[in-house]
Amino acid sequence: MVKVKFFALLRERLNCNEIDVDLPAGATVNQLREKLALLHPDWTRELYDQELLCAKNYTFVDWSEPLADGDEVALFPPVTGG
Amino acid sequence: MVKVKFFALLRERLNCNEIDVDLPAGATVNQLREKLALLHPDWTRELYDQELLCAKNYTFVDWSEPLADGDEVALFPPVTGG
Amino acid sequence: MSIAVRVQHEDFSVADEYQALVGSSDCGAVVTFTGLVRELAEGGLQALHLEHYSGMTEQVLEQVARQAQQRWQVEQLTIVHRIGNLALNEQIVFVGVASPHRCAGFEACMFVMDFLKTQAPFWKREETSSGSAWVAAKATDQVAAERWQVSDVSA
Amino acid sequence: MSIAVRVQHEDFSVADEYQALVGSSDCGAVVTFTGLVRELAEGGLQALHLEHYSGMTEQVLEQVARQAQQRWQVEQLTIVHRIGNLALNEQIVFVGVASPHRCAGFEACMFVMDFLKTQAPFWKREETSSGSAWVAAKATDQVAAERWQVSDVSA
Repeated sequence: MVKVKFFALLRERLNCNEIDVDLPAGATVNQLREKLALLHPDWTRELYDQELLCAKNYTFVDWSEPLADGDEVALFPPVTGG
Repeated sequence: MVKVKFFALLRERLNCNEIDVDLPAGATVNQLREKLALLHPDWTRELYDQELLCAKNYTFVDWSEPLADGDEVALFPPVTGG
Repeated sequence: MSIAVRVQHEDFSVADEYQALVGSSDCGAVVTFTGLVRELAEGGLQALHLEHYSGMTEQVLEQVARQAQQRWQVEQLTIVHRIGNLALNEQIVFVGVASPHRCAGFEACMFVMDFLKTQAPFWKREETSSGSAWVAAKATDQVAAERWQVSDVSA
Repeated sequence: MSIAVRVQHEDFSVADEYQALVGSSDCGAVVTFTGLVRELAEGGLQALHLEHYSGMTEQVLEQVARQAQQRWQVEQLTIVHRIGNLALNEQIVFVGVASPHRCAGFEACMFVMDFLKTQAPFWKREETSSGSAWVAAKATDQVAAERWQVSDVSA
């Protein structure tokens, strides 16, 4: 089980703060995204936004990053703080 | 008549804060320096220090700058504020 | 060498942050940056809302601060960033650096701001008279961060 | 757009200077630099004496400030420099810039400090346990000023 969090514009568009997803062992963030798009076809466009960033356990990662049970994944648009 | 002011290490070495010098019309700062060295031969070494800076009426100038009656000239070592 | 990172709803005092920086011994140069809520070019800004990713934000800011301390001679580095609702002219962010030399202080402070802008998970939403909109990321911020040629702040 | 230049014996308050800078409307970025009396590498500093050329100093500082305002978008620029006897850890100089953008603020502040260091007629004398000596100008300050490629601040 992986916890997925959404932030800012993405959170608003999906109307979802966070969701738990079951994944096979060794699945990547990209495979997590595929599963999310299967579960929620209406999320597909937002999930495949070219600018989307992802983090695993508070650290930026690539879409090819492998996931393990208990990981926290976050998907969000480019940051705009400061 | 031109007023000449000295600052910092130069002022201490010459043991002089300021001095009035009579100069022919159109004399340059360099000619002022020559006259000072004539009047005070023991100042020669300090007056010809390569790093010495000069200002006329509160503005940095070259040694070739012409002087007029009433000008204020300042001679000083490189600045070290801030 | 010490780092202070805070993410908070409350306002901060630049005076207090400055005093904490100079309290660290023997720093000849203190550089501070403070970012404030600006009016929009087109006017009409009523408030700014700042969302963040609790946990990751603090970690990224600490990593950026540590990287600055590795690259430059920095005795004390403070980062304070506010979250929640902010009104026009309120303070948003403070970065303060105490260093033995002014160039190190300026560069470390700019570095932290450039990476904070592009790497720290904060998002701004502007509330105006005509509605609410998330702020778009600026290409100029990306360019500013790239000049430091550090490919990954999480390294 | 406004400039404030002061040369004074009295200490200054960074808190007050910061408030004056943000008091100018619509500045999104405030950058401050404060220089303080540092201990020497070899130790033993008892005091610093700062001499200046009254009249010229103020004029040069105002010229530097005006040049910064011509080169960068700056709403308010403050320069405060102390003269006389200063003890260890006392404040020497403050440069503060309020600007719509952080890069302009940082660059204007660095520019002012680099030119102040090489062009403003101040001279430091260090009093140590082994005597008193005038501080030598640093080549690194000259290099820092030259990167702005402005040949003459009095232009």
